[in-house]
Amino acid sequence: MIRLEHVSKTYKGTTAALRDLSVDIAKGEFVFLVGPSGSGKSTFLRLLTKEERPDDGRIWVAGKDIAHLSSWKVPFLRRNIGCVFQDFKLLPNKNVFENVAFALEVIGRPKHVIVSQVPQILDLVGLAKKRDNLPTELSGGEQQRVSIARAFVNRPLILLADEPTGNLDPSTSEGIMRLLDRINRTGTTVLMATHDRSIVDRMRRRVIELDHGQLVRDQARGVYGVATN
Amino acid sequence: MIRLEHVSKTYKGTTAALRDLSVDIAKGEFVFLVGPSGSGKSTFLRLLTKEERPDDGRIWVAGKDIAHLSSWKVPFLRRNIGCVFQDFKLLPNKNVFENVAFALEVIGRPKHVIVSQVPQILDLVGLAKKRDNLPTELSGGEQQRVSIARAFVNRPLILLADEPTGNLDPSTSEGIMRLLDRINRTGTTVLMATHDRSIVDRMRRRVIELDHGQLVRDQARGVYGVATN
Amino acid sequence: MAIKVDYVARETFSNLKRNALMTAAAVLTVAVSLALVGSALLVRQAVSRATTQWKGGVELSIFMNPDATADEISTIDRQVHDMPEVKKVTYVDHTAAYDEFVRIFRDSPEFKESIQTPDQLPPSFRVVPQKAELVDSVGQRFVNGAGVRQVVYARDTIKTILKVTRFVTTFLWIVALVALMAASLLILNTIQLAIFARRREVGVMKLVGATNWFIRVPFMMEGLIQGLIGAAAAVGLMIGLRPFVQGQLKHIQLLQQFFVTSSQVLGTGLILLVLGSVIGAAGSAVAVTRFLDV
Amino acid sequence: MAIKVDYVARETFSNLKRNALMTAAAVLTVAVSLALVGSALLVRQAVSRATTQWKGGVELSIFMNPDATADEISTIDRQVHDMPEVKKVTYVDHTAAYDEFVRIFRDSPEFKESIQTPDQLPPSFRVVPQKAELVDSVGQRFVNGAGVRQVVYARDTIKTILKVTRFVTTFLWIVALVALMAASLLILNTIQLAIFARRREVGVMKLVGATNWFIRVPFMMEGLIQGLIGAAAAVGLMIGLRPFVQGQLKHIQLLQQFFVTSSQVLGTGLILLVLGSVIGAAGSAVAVTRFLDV
Ligand SMILES: Nc1ncnc2c1ncn2[C@@H]1O[C@H](COP(=O)(O)OP(=O)(O)OP(=O)(O)O)[C@@H](O)[C@H]1O
Ligand SMILES: Nc1ncnc2c1ncn2[C@@H]1O[C@H](COP(=O)(O)OP(=O)(O)OP(=O)(O)O)[C@@H](O)[C@H]1O
Ligand SMILES: [Mg+2]
Ligand SMILES: [Mg+2]
Repeated sequence: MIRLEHVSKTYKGTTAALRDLSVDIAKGEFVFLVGPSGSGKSTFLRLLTKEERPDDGRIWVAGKDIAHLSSWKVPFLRRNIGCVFQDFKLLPNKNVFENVAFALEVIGRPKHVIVSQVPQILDLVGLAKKRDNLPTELSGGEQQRVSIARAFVNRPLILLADEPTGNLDPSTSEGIMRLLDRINRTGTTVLMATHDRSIVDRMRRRVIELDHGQLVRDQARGVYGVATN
Repeated sequence: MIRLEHVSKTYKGTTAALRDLSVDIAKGEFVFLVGPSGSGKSTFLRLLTKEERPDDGRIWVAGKDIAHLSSWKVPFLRRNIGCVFQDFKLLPNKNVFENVAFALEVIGRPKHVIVSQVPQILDLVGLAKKRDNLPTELSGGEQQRVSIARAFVNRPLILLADEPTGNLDPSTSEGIMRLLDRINRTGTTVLMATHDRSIVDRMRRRVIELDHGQLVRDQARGVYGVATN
Repeated sequence: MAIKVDYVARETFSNLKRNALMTAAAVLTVAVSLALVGSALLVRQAVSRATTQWKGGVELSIFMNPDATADEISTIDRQVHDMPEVKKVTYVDHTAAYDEFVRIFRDSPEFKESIQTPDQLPPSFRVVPQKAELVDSVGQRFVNGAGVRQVVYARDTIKTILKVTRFVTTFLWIVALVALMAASLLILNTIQLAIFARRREVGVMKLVGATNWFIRVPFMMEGLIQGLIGAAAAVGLMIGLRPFVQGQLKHIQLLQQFFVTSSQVLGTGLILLVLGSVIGAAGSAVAVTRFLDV
Repeated sequence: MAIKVDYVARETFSNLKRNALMTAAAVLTVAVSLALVGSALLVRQAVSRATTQWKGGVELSIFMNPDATADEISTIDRQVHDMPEVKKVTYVDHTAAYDEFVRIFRDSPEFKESIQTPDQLPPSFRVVPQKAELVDSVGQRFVNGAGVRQVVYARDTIKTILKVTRFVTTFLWIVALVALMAASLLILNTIQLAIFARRREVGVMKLVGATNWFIRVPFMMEGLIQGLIGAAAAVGLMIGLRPFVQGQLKHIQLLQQFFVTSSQVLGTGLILLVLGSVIGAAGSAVAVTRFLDV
């Protein structure tokens, strides 16, 4: 489903965000992406949606070589990928309902689908009561959950989640993880960058660890890390 | 140092963000503010800097009744309070160095102080190498650390930190917590909203728990919570 | 993929409402700029009307001999009337010529006294040609006519009027063009800034999988409506101010020809409306495209 | 608390550089708008110069009796020369009057022949008063002078010229004022939008403890510099285009008086520079204040 071959990425002014990274993720897998702050996790995810371009190496997503994807096809690539962004990236002028609905409107879903699916997913993330609030009128964790709802709502083939529980309390986090797990069981490939040791340790899924842009560990049924504290 | 008496706050369209909250925090205390997403933690902190006004009740900060503070004095109140915002609130047009330096410039510190102190604090949060990057050129955790550095740099009387470790890996988090602890030992009152169970449980400081805007627990040497998982 | 009409409509109107400041700014700029362009166009039309009138006033005089026979006079009369290039002919007989002489030299009695009887003055034909340019060719026909003493043209006047007219018209075309360019610049500028303030929004839309056109069309509709409202305001301003300006001009003899008809105002208004919507829509499309490359 | 100069300077210039698009937009708007205002002001000055010239050309004639004695003539001559209201006097003797008569009626031989010798025509004084308004009072002095036959004014001409002049001047004042208002609106508009795009930044500054003036001053400096550059561009445009326009006008006799001196251009330029900086600085201050309430 996702394959990276010798991918490197250097931002101007950075030593290197990713160095010679090769990873292969099969359809239906659930993968945790861990590593210290600034190790390249978000960059990895951004490469998969063509938000950034690699300096070197090749990337396949859903069977397509995205290095050679013409730019008008990029939106269609992105529709197969749900994305929970680390900084949420909500549309500031749209309320909660409209933000989630937007992901469906983009792919041309008819109105009755939107009207039935959006409230359902908002219920699932516990935001049914906030549907008319604008993003600025939400707490940090609520914004994060809107971002999660938007990524889920169109049942994408692949789900990329960048620290989706960073602003959530443990019990809400657990609810979200159960949801992610459920989605994964329906066949969606899930790739989640996280710092939450307890979640990773409890779920025991494949763990890919980055450090300074390099792959330092790729472990099936892994734990967060060997660091002590 | 901080006293709230029967404080209530309702945003339009919210049932209630804070309800009849009374809290007393002495000088030099270290307090964790916990509670589920949307329980009013950020609102609590925003009331202390006059970013929001309470609907009801009275608030004293550093001996001043801030309900009756004339608006031109608000900046001077804020200079006594370091703030780590949940959404970082970095100045998008300034690089890392300038963002941190800004907090010193605002209080009129001379240039040589800025030039000596800012690199020191950037070193402390591990961002010495990123001093010329703009906020958009940083990873989530790096942005969070800039926000922490800015809040620390002018040695405020009070430090408010809204989930300062939400985007940080456990070992960076621990570094930040050690820093907070050190600052607290020099006499600064620290109030930190967090979801990180392991940090709260390890530090064993005073814990104030909110739920739906109400004070449900105020415990000296407390733990994160009684919820199981 | 077809973009749904109800999506575009909803999106456009909620954006117009939510970005009230930017909408106001864009509408204001369009209104001010197009009012400028409109004024330039109208003044140009008024000038061209006035100069046509003035040119129409250009004439030539065919002076007969004071003792020309009635036959000679009627022959010339017939010939002049038969020419298609001639718009208007007036016959000035001895008495009329004397009356005019007296009137002209009312303030200069020393001249007046030099002519004692009407018969001393020659009768003449005042001929107004269809166009100022035809004066020469018309006059040429009669130079050697029987009983004709002399043909007199207002040559210098004609030349000056033609020159001034040509200059003023060119000048006003340039003013209108410059105004149009300035207006376009200002409008595009405003739209650019307004969309710049929303560049992150555009980026997010792209990341969620929206195609370029999906994003662009509501922005274009937004720009079109802003342009239309702005242009309408400009037209309203023009229509509202016309009676006032016209009223001022009425008091001045020289500038009485200087006016525009309602249909000219409406025509210009239509041009402004088209301009406003095209600049608004196209400008938004261009401006938003700058931020679509995510 | 005093705000440090080096902080303001650094802040201002880095903002100008970092917000290149907004800077460009503001500068452009200022330039276009002030060029408009400047043109209106210059045209106004040119018109007022031209009308002064035309008015200066307004004169009266004192006709003597054809048989006035040399003594009578020299008395009048002295009196006219002694009047402070008189700018210029020309004595037209019999011969000169005849020459002029011949010249005027070159195309109308029938009149020419009516006067046979120069002595038939009266000598006269052509008097140009200091101001068009003085024509009446000057003339009045000589109506009953010895040997004076008649005093002739160019009454209608004067009245028309005064009317037209008053109208054109008022009109151009209005145009300049409207242009100034439109320009101010557009400039404020642009600044407002540019600062709107940075409202979050302003909010963050406040939250970090910055006072209102600490935030406002760099924005004002920014606006001032944008206004100054924009105004300079407008002035440059005006100076650059002047030779061209002047060159065009030279070809037309009627409009030869229609020009502005370099010092007028410079004076207007100075006005524009002051206007640009004031609008820029004040506009920024006002615009930023809207977002200071955090
Ligand atoms: N646009 C950019 N320009 C320059 N450098 C960048 C940019 N984006 C990221 N970087 C740098 O690249 C490195 C990797 O960033 P990335 O966001 O991938 O880290 P991360 O693993 O997601 O970190 P975190 O856990 O803190 O979110 C960091 O050192 C960061 O400073
Ligand atoms: N500007 C606002 N307008 C309307 N409602 C708001 C606004 N800000 C916060 N709220 C609501 O007030 C409640 C408390 O918000 P607050 O940000 O204090 O929560 P929190 O405890 O910080 O949550 P989190 O842990 O998710 O950050 C939430 O229900 C939120 O939706
Ligand atoms: Mg990241
Ligand atoms: Mg919060």
